[in-house]
Amino acid sequence: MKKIEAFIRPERLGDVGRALEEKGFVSMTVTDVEGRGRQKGITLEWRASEYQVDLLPKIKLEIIADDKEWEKIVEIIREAAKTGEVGDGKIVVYPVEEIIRVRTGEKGLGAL
Amino acid sequence: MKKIEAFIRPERLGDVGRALEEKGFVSMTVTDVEGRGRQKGITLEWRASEYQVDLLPKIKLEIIADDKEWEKIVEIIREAAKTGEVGDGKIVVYPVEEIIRVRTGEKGLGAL
Amino acid sequence: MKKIEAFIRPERLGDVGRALEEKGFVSMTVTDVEGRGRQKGITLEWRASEYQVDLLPKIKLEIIADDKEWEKIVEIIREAAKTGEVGDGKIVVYPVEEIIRVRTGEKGLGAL
Amino acid sequence: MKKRWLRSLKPFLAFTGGIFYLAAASPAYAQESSINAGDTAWVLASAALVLLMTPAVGFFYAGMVRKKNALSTITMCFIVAALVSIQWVLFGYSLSFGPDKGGIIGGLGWAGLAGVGQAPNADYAATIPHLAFVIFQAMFAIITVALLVGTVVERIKFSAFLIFATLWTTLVYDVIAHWVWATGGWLRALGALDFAGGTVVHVSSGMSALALAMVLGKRKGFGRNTMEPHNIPLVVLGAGLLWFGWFGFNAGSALASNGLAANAFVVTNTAAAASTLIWMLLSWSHGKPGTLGVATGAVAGLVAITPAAGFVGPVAAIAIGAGAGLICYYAVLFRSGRNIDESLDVWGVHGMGGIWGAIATGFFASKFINSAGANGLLFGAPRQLLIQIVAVLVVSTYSFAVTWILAKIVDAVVGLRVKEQEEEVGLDISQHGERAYAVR
Amino acid sequence: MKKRWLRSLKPFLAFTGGIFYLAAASPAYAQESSINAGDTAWVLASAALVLLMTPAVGFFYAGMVRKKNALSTITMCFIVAALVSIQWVLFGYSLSFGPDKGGIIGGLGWAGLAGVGQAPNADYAATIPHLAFVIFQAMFAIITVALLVGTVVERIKFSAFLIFATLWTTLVYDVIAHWVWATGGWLRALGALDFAGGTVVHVSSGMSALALAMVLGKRKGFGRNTMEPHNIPLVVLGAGLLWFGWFGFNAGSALASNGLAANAFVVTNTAAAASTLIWMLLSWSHGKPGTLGVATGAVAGLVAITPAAGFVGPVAAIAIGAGAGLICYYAVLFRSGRNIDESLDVWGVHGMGGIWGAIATGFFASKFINSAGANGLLFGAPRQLLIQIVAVLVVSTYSFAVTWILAKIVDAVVGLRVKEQEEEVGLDISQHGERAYAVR
Amino acid sequence: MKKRWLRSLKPFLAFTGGIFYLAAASPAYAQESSINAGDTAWVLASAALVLLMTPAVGFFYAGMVRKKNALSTITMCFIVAALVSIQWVLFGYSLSFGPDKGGIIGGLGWAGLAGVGQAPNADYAATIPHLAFVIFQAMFAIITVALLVGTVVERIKFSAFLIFATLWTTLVYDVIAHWVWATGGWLRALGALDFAGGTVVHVSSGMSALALAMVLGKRKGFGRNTMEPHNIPLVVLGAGLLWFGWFGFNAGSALASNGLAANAFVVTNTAAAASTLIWMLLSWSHGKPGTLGVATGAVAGLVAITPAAGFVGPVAAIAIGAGAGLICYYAVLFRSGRNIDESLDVWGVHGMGGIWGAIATGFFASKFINSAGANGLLFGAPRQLLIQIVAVLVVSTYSFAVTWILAKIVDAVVGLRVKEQEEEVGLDISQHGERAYAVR
Ligand SMILES: Nc1ncnc2c1ncn2[C@@H]1O[C@H](COP(=O)(O)OP(=O)(O)O)[C@@H](O)[C@H]1O
Ligand SMILES: Nc1ncnc2c1ncn2[C@@H]1O[C@H](COP(=O)(O)OP(=O)(O)O)[C@@H](O)[C@H]1O
Ligand SMILES: Nc1ncnc2c1ncn2[C@@H]1O[C@H](COP(=O)(O)OP(=O)(O)O)[C@@H](O)[C@H]1O
Repeated sequence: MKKIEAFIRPERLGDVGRALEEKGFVSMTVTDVEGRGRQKGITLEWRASEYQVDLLPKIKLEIIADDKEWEKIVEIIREAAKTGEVGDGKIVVYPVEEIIRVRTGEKGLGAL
Repeated sequence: MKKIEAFIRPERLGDVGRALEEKGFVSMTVTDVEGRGRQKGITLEWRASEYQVDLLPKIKLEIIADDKEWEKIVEIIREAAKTGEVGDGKIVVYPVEEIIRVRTGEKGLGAL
Repeated sequence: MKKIEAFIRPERLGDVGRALEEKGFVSMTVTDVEGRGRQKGITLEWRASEYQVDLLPKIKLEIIADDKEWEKIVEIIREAAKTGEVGDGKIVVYPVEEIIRVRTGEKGLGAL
Repeated sequence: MKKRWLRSLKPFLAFTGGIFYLAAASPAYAQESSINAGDTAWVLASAALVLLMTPAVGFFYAGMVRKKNALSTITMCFIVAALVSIQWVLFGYSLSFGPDKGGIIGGLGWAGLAGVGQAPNADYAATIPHLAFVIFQAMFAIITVALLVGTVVERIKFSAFLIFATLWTTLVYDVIAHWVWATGGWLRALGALDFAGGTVVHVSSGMSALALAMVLGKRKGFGRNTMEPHNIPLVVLGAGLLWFGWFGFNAGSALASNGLAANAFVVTNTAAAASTLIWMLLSWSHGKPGTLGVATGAVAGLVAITPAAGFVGPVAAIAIGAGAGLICYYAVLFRSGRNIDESLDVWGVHGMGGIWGAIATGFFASKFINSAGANGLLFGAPRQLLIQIVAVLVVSTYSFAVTWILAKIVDAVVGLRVKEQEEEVGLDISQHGERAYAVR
Repeated sequence: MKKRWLRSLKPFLAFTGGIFYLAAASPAYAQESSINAGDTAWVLASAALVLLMTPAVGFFYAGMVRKKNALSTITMCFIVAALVSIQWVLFGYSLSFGPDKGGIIGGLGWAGLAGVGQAPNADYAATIPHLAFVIFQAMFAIITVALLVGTVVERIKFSAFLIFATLWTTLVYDVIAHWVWATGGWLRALGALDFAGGTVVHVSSGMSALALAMVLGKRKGFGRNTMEPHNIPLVVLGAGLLWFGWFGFNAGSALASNGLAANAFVVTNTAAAASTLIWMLLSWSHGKPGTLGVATGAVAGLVAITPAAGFVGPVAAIAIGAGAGLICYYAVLFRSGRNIDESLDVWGVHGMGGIWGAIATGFFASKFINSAGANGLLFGAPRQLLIQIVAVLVVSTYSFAVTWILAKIVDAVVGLRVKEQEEEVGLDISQHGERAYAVR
Repeated sequence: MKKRWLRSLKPFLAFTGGIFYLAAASPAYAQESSINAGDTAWVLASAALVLLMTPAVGFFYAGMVRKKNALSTITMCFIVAALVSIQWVLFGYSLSFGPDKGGIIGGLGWAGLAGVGQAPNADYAATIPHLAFVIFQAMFAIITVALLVGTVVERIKFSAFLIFATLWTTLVYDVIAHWVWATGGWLRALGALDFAGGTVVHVSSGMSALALAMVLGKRKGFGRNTMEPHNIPLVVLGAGLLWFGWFGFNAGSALASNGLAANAFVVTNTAAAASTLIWMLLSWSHGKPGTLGVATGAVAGLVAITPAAGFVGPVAAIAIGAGAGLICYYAVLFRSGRNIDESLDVWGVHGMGGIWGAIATGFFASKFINSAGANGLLFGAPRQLLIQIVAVLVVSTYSFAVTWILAKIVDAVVGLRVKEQEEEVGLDISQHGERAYAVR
């Protein structure tokens, strides 16, 4: 089992969510985060002057996925999240040791 | 060492926190997230009409635990978080390579 | 590749971010979380009385790093985040299996 | 789907216009000879100010509950404004101020505001349109019912609240308003002084809140889970608007734009200030001077000066305000030590503050300030103090008892509380199908 | 950098003071003999109340959009207050109320408020300073333009909005205000009744909103992405302040502090209450009684009573309010079923509410209430109903058509919409360089 | 626990009522013959409007600080309302307006408002109760002190602020108010014009803010850490309520409900609008037209018209407003380029706006507008301009110097700043034991 973690643009969340759902991958968890990377920060207004903010709002998507499916999911996310401009983000994959469904106590694949 | 990540209902947080504390597991980190899965979304009101929201508020609990204790912790969380209805969530376990306490620089078990 | 996850005090975020940037490690993701551990909770006022809150605001920093650099990064964070008082937090390191840049599809080191 | 009974209302609603219209066919003709434009301007402005106090109470309370119940709290206050406004026009005003029946209640002669028009009613206010008096008083009825929201937050069923609120307005508020303020009302005849509603508004809502909390029971997790106020700036917004609106409440109660109104305005501000400072000092001596405490202190001072505003001067106002800070602080502290979930301390602040104010009026009232008033103990008239105490006891007992009975009845018939799971998810979702704040 | 044209304005601005001053050199001298202080107090207080309605609309609307467009929504309303205030002083007041040109428009005789001073103008209000009338009316022009914000949120270019708003105020609002309210205006001469702006304010903005939304097009993701209201307590703050301010709007329109003002005050409150309750019941019958619905219901009732406030009594107000709840509820429901992104239902609430109110005035108006008014159908004058319908049709057609044309022109010249990516990121960042709420 | 000195106050507090009462024993008797109800209605309504400006300033400022200091900012403003209200009744009013001592200060003859009652005081306002004048003026003292909060946010110790505020009100505000406004005050005798507080309120607070910021020092991380405004809708709420309240501030300063009040009302609105538009254009030419900028522009215009409101007409108001936008914009830009942490630009907006307004009054003032005023340079009286400049210099110097000294003393005795760690955690937790917003 794998955990897929994607850092994406907030404005792509709608499309990514829909794309996943259409392909049958409904389950996911979403967190509002802030990030910095290659994309440069934004300039904000303060009354008569301006200032820089380097942390930009991003969305973190977490999906626990079967070993057979994670590559497909990564691809769906990548396509739906892509704008082609710096700041589109990363998708990271981690090993999972165990997963348990709270409601039933099922473990492993059965818990997904 | 393991990392336990639990996605639970917000209204169970109080009980889960208390249950863990009673058994001596105080340390944890809590994040407000949104999730979707088998549980269907909710219908919300908009003036005269209604609309669907598929992301529901959930709580993510993160606990770094000793190899010997993680199973106990998972069990405590599962019991306290359970309502028996769809949407109770999952508990996921990951491998940890290293842990360091910022204050002292201690590593491994000593950092917990 | 590794993932570094640091739970630090909110008021140290500015210094930690600057320290990392100065050493060339710009990329990171930041989440507002709450935590409890050895540090005791705070007492808050309610009109004429008081109550205890055990979850304190913390910041979670996530950085995906090259196998060769993660130790340096951990050290920078540790130094900048440290106050010496209980509650400074932990830094945890996890294995990463894969990383993909959304914009280009590059994988591994090239995606960083 | 399931709410077929509501659907069946629709034809009835369509019919309503027709029926009601008949009653309006002969509204009172305007005879403006004795109307004073300045007095009218002040009373209308005051009525607007008092209306604003109802959303203000909504914000004040909503900021103190958990996020998941914020809308529920605000909406109950907002809907009270609508509900009581209609009740008032249909029969509430008539019950309260209409032709007296034995000192106990007004008759239905003014139901639908029949015969109530643009000309003044000299019994109540000789220099303003009768309708101006009607609407000024309407705002008092509204705010009193809205105060009760503070005791039922986070667990009451919305439908049950609507039913309870309608009954309470009619059987508690209208009755007490008649006793204390109406021509012929028996407490007024006894000589009880209540300039702007210390007993009618605050003692009645405060004591009722206690009874209601006892019948309703504690919130799930009360005393165990943290119940952090979710938005304290919203509480201060409420408190700020309340302070602002209270000038209409108290100085508007002069029903004229004169020296007495100015006096009421000054003492209102002074008592609020004194109480705020005392609350700050007391909470500092026990811990830290919190924002919630300061805002609550201001409200306590405003409550306590309410019955006295037209009878005492600025220095007495300092004493009354300081006393309010002291008494309400310890009342709230006392309550939070008990196992009673009178959630937002309507009893501690309005009940105890109102009692203190009503009794203090019996001490400090002076004919120097208001020749149409009376002297209190300090001006050599201990009898007035006694009358004030009687009024407090009567109003307290009546409102506590009737509220208890009403609450028990509503609970038996429709059930006062939401289901346990609805309470856990929060009333915003479960009762109103909404979330106060979207995630993004 | 790029905005050199703006920079080049600076010397011009420096020059402005000098030029304008000349016009002010001989302001009207104060002749206060006929001024009534009470009437003036009420109209000034009312003008302040109506000013507050513009930020209130800003909060009401901003709470309903997504977080990323909150500031944009508020700022458009706020800047309208500034823009229209200046337009009004420079020429707007003169176009609206200045010396009549053939019943169609006012002349420029009062441009720069030349000759408009502290003495009353008996044509409009004999007992208050002419300047008090000017500023009271200014607030109406402002709020009407601010209402249009509700239809363009989340996608309009800020610069295009400013241009459109200036044109619209001049070519739509000022013209209709002249027709209906100015001495010599042709709809006024026809006998159309509009006490406080049912047609001038609400029908005009509501129908214009529809045209504007059709030219502007749908928000990206409309009907597909969730567009959750981001802060409903902010919506209620707006609604609460609107209810409060509306007393100035309607009762201030008596332009005096008298029985008629009191009547307008009472019916305003009553209609708002009735509409709120009906909306609550209807939405309950279809689902749950939401906060947004209740707040919208209140506004619908306030809209509908606006043209009628000085001509009907409290029982008719219940009928008008209840009708508003019913009609606007179904209008909003109808619109949300179409594919038109008239985003915050300015048409459904203000347009349809205003039409209902204007027509209902033709039913319920009575000389018992206002001897300077007229009788409606129910008092035996079917002709008045016909006149009201004509006024509604004229105002609807004119405002829809002119708005459509203006919107098309502005779109062609500067482009109405932001770029797609700007819309996705949100207007707060892209148009104003700000975020409504910081993360920490 | 540790605050035993506070505890020891309690018996004293209990005693207070008794003592104070004596002073109230013979309040002024009501002689209402000369009271005009309309004037009184307007002044009372205005006093309520000005009171609202203090929480409004709290919201305006609080929205601009970081989340962790939001409550601290609001609470300082709120507590100022309480503190200064009591100071005013006890001795502040007497120092400011009481029987003159050599043009410098009022005597203590009116301490505790002894002899100040419901009858008018013809020296200040012949047609309203003396108490109405007292409370209207009280609100000015309060708001002036509240303005200072903008310069000390995010780092001042709450206890030190309370001490400083009490001293400043007494030694700076009361003194300057006496000089400029009291019968016998030396600047008034000199002929300085200040209709509603350009020098007394804005120059004094603006220049004091600068001195205070210099003594207090910069916030930790100033110029290094991002200090993003945490809630801009809250800022707009503040600005909206300020605009609303300012009608009371300026038009209420006519102390009557007449043509002059209407004039003040119109020019207030016009100047605010002009300044808003100029600020928008200037910030657009440098970047984007932000919400904070627009809101700040409005306040700058309101500040600048304050001293002039009763002496100039609407076209001059456009010039004054536009000038304010220009001057304050560059003042704020200038300050943000320096290394001075005058955090929320009280100097840039109120100081410089007030100076501009006071001087502009010397240009544009005209007896056409106010026969009891004076002519300015443009009406052939250069001397008035000179007097205005003298007044500005005197008030600036006095307030800067005395503030500096007071700040140094308070710093030496109790320490002005919180500990470094308290500053990092935020003043809400460290000073008030609260968090503005709960997580859930
Ligand atoms: N090394 C990293 N560790 C953690 N988060 C990262 C890292 N690199 C990027 N991110 C996240 O991805 C977002 C986009 O990355 P960025 O480098 O700006 O763009 P791109 O991926 O297109 O090159 C960042 O804002 C941050 O949230
Ligand atoms: N595969 C997954 N990846 C990430 N998060 C998940 C996954 N499945 C479930 N979750 C999280 O757990 C929550 C509850 O899951 P759900 O499937 O609705 O209920 P249940 O676990 O009872 O079957 C979801 O809202 C989501 O936050
Ligand atoms: N075992 C753990 N699992 C997850 N988070 C932890 C754990 N221990 C500590 N934390 C996080 O680190 C923060 C600081 O830890 P704490 O034990 O209070 O201080 P210290 O690390 O200085 O001993 C906590 O508030 C929590 O967010």
